[in-house]
Amino acid sequence: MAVRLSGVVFDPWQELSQQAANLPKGKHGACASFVGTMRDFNLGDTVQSMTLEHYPEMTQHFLDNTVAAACTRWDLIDCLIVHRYGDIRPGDAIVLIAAWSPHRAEAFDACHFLIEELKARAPFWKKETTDHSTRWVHDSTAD
Amino acid sequence: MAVRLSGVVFDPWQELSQQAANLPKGKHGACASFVGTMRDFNLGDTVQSMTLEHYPEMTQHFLDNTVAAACTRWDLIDCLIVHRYGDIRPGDAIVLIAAWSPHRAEAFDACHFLIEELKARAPFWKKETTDHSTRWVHDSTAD
Amino acid sequence: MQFNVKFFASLAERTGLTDITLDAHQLTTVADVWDRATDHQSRPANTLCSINLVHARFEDHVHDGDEIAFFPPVTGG
Amino acid sequence: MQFNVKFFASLAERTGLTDITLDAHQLTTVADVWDRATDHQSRPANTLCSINLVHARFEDHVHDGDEIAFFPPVTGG
Repeated sequence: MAVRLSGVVFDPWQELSQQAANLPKGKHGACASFVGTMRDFNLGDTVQSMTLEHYPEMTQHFLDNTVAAACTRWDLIDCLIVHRYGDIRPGDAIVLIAAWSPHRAEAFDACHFLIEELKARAPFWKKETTDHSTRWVHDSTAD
Repeated sequence: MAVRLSGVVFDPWQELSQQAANLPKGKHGACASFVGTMRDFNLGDTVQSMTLEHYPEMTQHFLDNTVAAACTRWDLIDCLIVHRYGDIRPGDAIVLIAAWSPHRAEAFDACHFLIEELKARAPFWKKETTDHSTRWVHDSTAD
Repeated sequence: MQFNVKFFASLAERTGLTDITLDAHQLTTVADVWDRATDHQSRPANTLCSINLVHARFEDHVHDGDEIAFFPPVTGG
Repeated sequence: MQFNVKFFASLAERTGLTDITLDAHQLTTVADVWDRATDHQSRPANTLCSINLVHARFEDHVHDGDEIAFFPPVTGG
């Protein structure tokens, strides 16, 4: 189980590859993953860049607890969460979630649970710079 | 959109990485993916190896149509399906499904739809070699 | 009428057939093709079929030149 | 009683506060901490709070040494 906050660009596919390489072979039948990536548009405006502020100690604490909750609820072999903070450019990965399980439905459900909990409750705040302003994002739960 | 059948080992993370590298930056906010991997156990037995038979022309036709159906139903930027056939060893990736969308829910739903349709209807058949026999797998829909 | 008839997986083992060309007349449905191709072997209850690469039902009509396939429940992914 | 009080994102900009140590007595709830720390600035309706890194409610009781944080609705992921 790993939860990592990154202040620099990360490659989600390489993170997945590395995490999977450390798992025992033949035990997991399924890996469900989600990658959230910065778009260059929001609410009709072109977005140039974004700053992701967070509350580091609480973020880590919250995500660790959320992973632990997922592990009690589903039969999971491993979970991985990586989340960016700081200055972000369009195309950059913002978040990676992955869940490995013997079974498909459990991997899917756990991955979905983790990203929904993160979006709804993890203490991150996006401030985006558009062509004509800098603004705090008010709601990104559906993105 | 890509559907590929592979007779040799493939690296799902590298496939994802390559497919993502060809997408325009900043248009997709979400990628949901699923990787199915061969386990070394099933129904209480240790499985040594597996042969995946398929109906090549129908498999390709079915998966192409399923991707097309997903694209009419959800707002998708890209989809990728890779599926192994032939002789497979524990730990090998069997199937990779990925869906890229501007929005999280659409990526998740499309990925889920694609793997469920594939499991329920794509013409593949698993024959596994255990410690004491070779047998056709009768039902793997929940795995 | 001519049909290309295929059998997969456990059904190929059971019938002893894999890929045959069937020349036959008075065949109306997929079920008729099974009966003629297998010389009336019994058909397992869960057998599936396709016509020209598309899932079909045993009562569906067949036409000259069709590719008809028979297979057990699928177990991919 | 001493509290470590933090403000994040738009709330930090609005209050002009980020991270302060508050020495104060007769504070019972998180709401009391807000009032004292901000000198009774109005609190936006959707403001969230935490006690010692865990989501909390404004009526929750605070204790000496607690870290209390105030922040707007989250927008990560």
